[in-house]
Amino acid sequence: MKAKPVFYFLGTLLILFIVIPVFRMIFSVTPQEAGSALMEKELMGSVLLTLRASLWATLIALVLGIPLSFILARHHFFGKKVIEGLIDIPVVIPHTAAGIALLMVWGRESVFTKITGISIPGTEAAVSIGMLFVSLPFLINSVKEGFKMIDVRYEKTAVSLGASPWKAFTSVSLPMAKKSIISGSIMMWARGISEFGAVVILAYHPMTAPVLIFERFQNFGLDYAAPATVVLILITLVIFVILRAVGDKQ
Amino acid sequence: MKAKPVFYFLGTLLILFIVIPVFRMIFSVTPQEAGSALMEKELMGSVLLTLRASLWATLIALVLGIPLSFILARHHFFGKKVIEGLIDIPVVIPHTAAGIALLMVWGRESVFTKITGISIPGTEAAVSIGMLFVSLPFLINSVKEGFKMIDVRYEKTAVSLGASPWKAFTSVSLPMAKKSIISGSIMMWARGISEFGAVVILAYHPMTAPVLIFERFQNFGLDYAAPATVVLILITLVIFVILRAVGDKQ
Amino acid sequence: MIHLDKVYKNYGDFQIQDLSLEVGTGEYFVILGPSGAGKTLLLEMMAGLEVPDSGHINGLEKRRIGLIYQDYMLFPHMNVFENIAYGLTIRKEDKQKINTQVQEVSQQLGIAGLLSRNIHTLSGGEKQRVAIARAMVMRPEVYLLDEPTAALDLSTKIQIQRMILELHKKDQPTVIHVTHDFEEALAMGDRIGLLFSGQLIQNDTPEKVFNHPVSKKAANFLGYKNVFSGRIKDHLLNINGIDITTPEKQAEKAYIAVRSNDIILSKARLESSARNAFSGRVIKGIKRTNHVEMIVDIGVWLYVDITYQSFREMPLDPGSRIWVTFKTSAVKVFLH
Amino acid sequence: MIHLDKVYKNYGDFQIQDLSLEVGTGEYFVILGPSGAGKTLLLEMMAGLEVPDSGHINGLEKRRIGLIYQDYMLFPHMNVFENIAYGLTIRKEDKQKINTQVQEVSQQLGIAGLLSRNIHTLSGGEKQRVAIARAMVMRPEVYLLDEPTAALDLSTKIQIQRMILELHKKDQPTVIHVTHDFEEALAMGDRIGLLFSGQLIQNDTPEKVFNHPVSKKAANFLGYKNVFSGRIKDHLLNINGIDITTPEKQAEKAYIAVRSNDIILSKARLESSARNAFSGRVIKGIKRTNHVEMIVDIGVWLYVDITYQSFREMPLDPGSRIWVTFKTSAVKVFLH
Amino acid sequence: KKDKQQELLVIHAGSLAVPFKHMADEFMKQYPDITVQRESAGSRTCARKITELNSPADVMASADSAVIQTLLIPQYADYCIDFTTNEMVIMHTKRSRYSDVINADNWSEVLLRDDVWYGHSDPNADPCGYRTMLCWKLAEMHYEKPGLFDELVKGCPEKNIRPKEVDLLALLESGELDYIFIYRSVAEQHRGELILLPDEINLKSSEMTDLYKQVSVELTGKKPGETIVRTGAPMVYGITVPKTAAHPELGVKFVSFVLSEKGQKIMEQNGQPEIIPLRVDHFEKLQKELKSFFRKK
Ligand SMILES: Nc1ncnc2c1ncn2[C@@H]1O[C@H](COP(=O)(O)OP(=O)(O)OP(=O)(O)O)[C@@H](O)[C@H]1O
Ligand SMILES: Nc1ncnc2c1ncn2[C@@H]1O[C@H](COP(=O)(O)OP(=O)(O)OP(=O)(O)O)[C@@H](O)[C@H]1O
Ligand SMILES: [Mg+2]
Ligand SMILES: [Mg+2]
Repeated sequence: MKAKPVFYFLGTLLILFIVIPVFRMIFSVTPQEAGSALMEKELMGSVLLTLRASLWATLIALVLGIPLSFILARHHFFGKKVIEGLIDIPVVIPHTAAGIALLMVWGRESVFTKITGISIPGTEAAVSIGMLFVSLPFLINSVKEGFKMIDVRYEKTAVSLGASPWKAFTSVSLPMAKKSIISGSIMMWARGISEFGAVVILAYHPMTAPVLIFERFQNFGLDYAAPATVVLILITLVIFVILRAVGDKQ
Repeated sequence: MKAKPVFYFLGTLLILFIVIPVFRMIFSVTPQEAGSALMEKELMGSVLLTLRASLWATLIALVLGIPLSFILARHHFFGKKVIEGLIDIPVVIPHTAAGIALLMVWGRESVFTKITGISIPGTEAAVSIGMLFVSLPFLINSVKEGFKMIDVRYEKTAVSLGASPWKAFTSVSLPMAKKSIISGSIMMWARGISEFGAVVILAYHPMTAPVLIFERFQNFGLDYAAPATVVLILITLVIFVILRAVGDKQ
Repeated sequence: MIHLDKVYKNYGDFQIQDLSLEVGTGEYFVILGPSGAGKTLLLEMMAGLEVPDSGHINGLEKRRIGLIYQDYMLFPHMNVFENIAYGLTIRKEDKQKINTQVQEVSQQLGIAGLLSRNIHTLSGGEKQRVAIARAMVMRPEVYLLDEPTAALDLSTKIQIQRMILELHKKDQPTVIHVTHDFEEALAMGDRIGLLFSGQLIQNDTPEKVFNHPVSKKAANFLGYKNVFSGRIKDHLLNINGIDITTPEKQAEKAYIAVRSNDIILSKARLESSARNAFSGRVIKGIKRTNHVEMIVDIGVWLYVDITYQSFREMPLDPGSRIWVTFKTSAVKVFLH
Repeated sequence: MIHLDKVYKNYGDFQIQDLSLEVGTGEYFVILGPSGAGKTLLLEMMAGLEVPDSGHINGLEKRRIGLIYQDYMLFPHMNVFENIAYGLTIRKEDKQKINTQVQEVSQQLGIAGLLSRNIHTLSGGEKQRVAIARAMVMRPEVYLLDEPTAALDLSTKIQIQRMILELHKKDQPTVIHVTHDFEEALAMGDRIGLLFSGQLIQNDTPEKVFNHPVSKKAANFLGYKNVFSGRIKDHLLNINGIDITTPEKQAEKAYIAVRSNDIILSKARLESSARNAFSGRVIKGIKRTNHVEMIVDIGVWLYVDITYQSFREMPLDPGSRIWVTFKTSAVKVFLH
Repeated sequence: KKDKQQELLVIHAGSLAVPFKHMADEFMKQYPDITVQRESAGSRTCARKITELNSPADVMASADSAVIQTLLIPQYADYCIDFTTNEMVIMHTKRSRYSDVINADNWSEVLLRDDVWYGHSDPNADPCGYRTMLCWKLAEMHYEKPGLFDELVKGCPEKNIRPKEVDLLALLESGELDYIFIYRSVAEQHRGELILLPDEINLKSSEMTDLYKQVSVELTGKKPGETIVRTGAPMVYGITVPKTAAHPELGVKFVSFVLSEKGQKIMEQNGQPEIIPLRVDHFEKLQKELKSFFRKK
């Protein structure tokens, strides 16, 4: 079906709304500046850290979250609505508040630290925890919708062909939900990368890219923060487009 | 199909990961404190402002974003992957950077203000713009997936029954995608509510709830920030659960 | 043996009503019923996908079940080969063996050329054959088939029916086969259960089911074209002035049905023991592939199937006078 | 008039090949073909849902088209009434009128009781009837029907076929009806196009299509059960030692086909003009609803359909000796 | 060798970010087995991190020694060393309206022009904010323009106020604001254009303590509803080793370094000259190593 011209018009408005600020920022940086930012060890280190920590968060969320999504998609039980509501809380909770709440649980005074003796804040683990918390709902919801779309009879068919429920899950449900899982993971990963508020409270160091950008901006102004921002945007954008392309191929 | 116990175990871990920090925060506040926070004009004013501004952002995103999502779901054209990547940028861009980028475009020096003479920063409109920018991708992606799931032949059938393409869109595509639209809107709205970084640069006043909470924390400490946080969480949680329940009924 | 005991399930507008049924091991049981009778729902309960509100289903636990859905349920993320091989792969058979067995089954079903195809490129009929192959390759003890030939053209259909029958003869699995096609039921079933609006109204051999329908509705559904109602008195039912002799002696209100191929047409009155002989006028003849369907007015319209040969030999132009004869025993009587 | 001119479309493994076709206004045209022949794809092109790679389709622009999909495409967010009323609502008819028309159509189709139902609670057959109703209520100029009765049981099917025919007689819309059921094609079409593997191999009246199949494949598909191949010399084709007289004089390799109801069984040799008369032995008889299918061994196996009456009157137990007769003109010959 | 590496955590006001970066680099040169980690935030947030978020910071440096005095002492810290100063300036860019005409004398007149927008940080959230208020009050006295303070307040709508200096900088750099009131150190680090104000109003000079004392502003207190009064005083940066420090001995080392000649030189290079003489409250609670800096003077 052909979309009407007005659709194109409205859609273009929205794209411009996003693209103009981004491009203004990108073009405020000269290629030389961007190039030297790319060479800069501290910046690249923190960009890599950011990508890595968010990847960890996403992987943890996949391992723990896919089963949860599956349960939420397939089972009806008392209080399910409440659990779904709870899972959405990190989306609404102000990021600073999220950081504080996490610090209460994972901080120096927490039961966790008291028992294990391991201090989380200020480590890469803390960064991942902050990212995990704020971006988890995006993965869970996407994967849940993916599972919901699969006719339960596919799984039943697998079972009738001798598969154990576990095998039916891995060989049928999981691959059939692959697209949702991939796109949910990408969103979660991306959301994790951008997080500042919660992460900065849990771990100022090691410095993630958003924290570094913030610090540069605070100390030296826009001229120094912009190249770092542009580098982060470009790197993640490239990874994004590649991931999406791979995801769509599947 | 019955999920295996290990699924429940993993799922429970994840729920605890979210719930424990949230509950620690909630239970650090006495009912009296929460009650008096509810009575407090300044706080409730900023909570209402937050809900309202995010609602505006969501409504704008719906009007402009549904057509865009439809185009992206239905049409294949050169550069589509790039446009989809651009739409995802706000997810990855650090929030402070987003705020600065927006200020460049919507500020006093912007073409917009020069033409219209309207100054945006520091107004409720600015709050909405900040929220719109950071949370837009969540709506677009959800609605796009929704449209993709609709067999194009439903629309063709409608056209063969005499509907104009526009009518086919409103009477078939739109209601069939309703669930995705509703759940995308809820996510976007929630994401908008929690935004701090981008909003605080565009508008410190009027104060949104996350800004107010941050300010309270900074000036008066946790004891004063926590009740406000809890009130915000509880109010949005209740609205959330209700909206989701309504959305699922549809 | 599979045993359903007073199975009841409420779906709001529709109920499966206290359905009891026994299917012997190795039996070929056909559940026959019109669209919307609840066939699919019943099969889903037997497969354990739906749990009855009350009643029990025994004999299907821990049996290898080959379930074939009306809408195939082929795994869209696997190609045809992988779909068919699925069960064997799960069973961890070795690759060589899987290959051989898949090849064999798909040859049998005429889909050997499709093995590397994506599911979404298959036509409806191709999909159905893949679904059959996927179950068949597992050699299940019980087949649950939901209209396994509905999407196939006649020659493929016959071919597949034959294949299923051969399979049944060879391995003797229990088969529960759901269909709305009474030709198929007649050709395939050891026994037929007739399902109408969630109720099993008859459960008997094909012969009995076809020759002794239990109600007007059943007769209609089973292809009886001549169905009339009236009052029976002294073995006679009068409609529009003609008296039809029936096996039933007396009934205030009854239905009668006569198969269109139990009626004989002749130029002159036949001297025979058949009690029902009427003179009529040809309305028209409709050519079918295997026979000609004649409509004859004897006061009421009667449908009579004759061979092309007879059609050519008799003067059957519209308007011609003709005699119609059928035996009393060909008249089936039911009260509702 | 609808005109397809050398329509070509490539789907990778499958092609619609330079298909040309004309369908007159008001004509009832049936596209008949086995599963996977490309019937749905062809219909989709005619409906404008797919654009040919080359060639043209004319005569469908700006006509009111009633499209009925094989898989219904009922709007899941509307109930049955709203689905049927959809087109009328779009046309902004007044409520009273919509109500009347929907009621009328759904009465005709036997779905009046379902009007307030949700689509997902309908059985396959019910869905199909709703889809037909939704198109019918718009009184389209051209119907494109994709296997409109495939999911229906026989009596419902016949009822709907009759309804579509009546509709066609009354309003004279052009109908393009896709099916794999040759009984349906024969009963309904003014003309039949035979589609095999994306090619239109025959386009003729039903009579011609059935009595003069153009190839062995077509004959098989059209229900010819007796198909043999061999070399024809002086009108004789020899298989397993018997000589069958054919209308064709000479052919290096040819196929012949004989309909099972063009063959007559008799106790003694018939004195007739029929050239083909063979003595054989009964293998077995298979009871069908309308006839008995006899298998007779005359050197090759022949399938012969006879009436139940003849079956009862003749000694046809397995092993009995019997005579088989058919005319030379009943022998269809084709070279591929 | 790596595991011998000790980590020293310094929390400091945002305005100290640049000098403290140098400081940390030099410090690590001197003590190669110590790694310095810095976190910068608003001075009050820094304090909150220690009091409420259990930060194990070893050093806390505030842009206002009052923050340490009121929020940390006595529970979380024993003393506060005043170690450097700063001054209020007006920062602008070349694009700012009338940037070619504005100077230390006519600034108030230029700022009050209709098309000129200026801003400051939130007095309740940021010391830089209330110092701006004090600065305006002093200007009213100094230029003898009664009502100037009120006019300046009126001329700066709420939307031009941001919680921290850094947010303010975003507004300036994006052209949203023409002028902002900010610390000289920050302005110089950001390489902005700046207008130096007379000592009578810039809150730098210790000699003018008595003059500064004459003005005051009311701020929100420790609880909402409560107010506290801030009286004008020379700008003094405080530093301390919190009692909750994970490695107090390292903290003391770092503070010693800051107070040393080398450290003070770094401060001076960044526009923040040392206070002479150094002052401390609760001298008796100072660690041994630190006491020496005071005995000397
Ligand atoms: N979830 C449901 N809620 C209410 N009614 C339902 C539901 N599912 C099915 N039905 C109704 O139950 C009846 C039986 O449905 P079922 O699918 O078993 O029919 P069927 O015999 O398989 O028909 P067909 O031959 O058309 O597939 C139908 O009238 C259908 O509308
Ligand atoms: N997108 C596609 N790519 C490749 N092959 C396709 C595609 N769509 C359909 N086909 C193939 O084209 C052929 C014709 O398909 P089509 O659906 O038209 O068959 P049909 O005649 O309608 O069969 P049925 O009666 O089973 O519905 C089939 O072999 C099918 O596998
Ligand atoms: Mg069914
Ligand atoms: Mg088809």
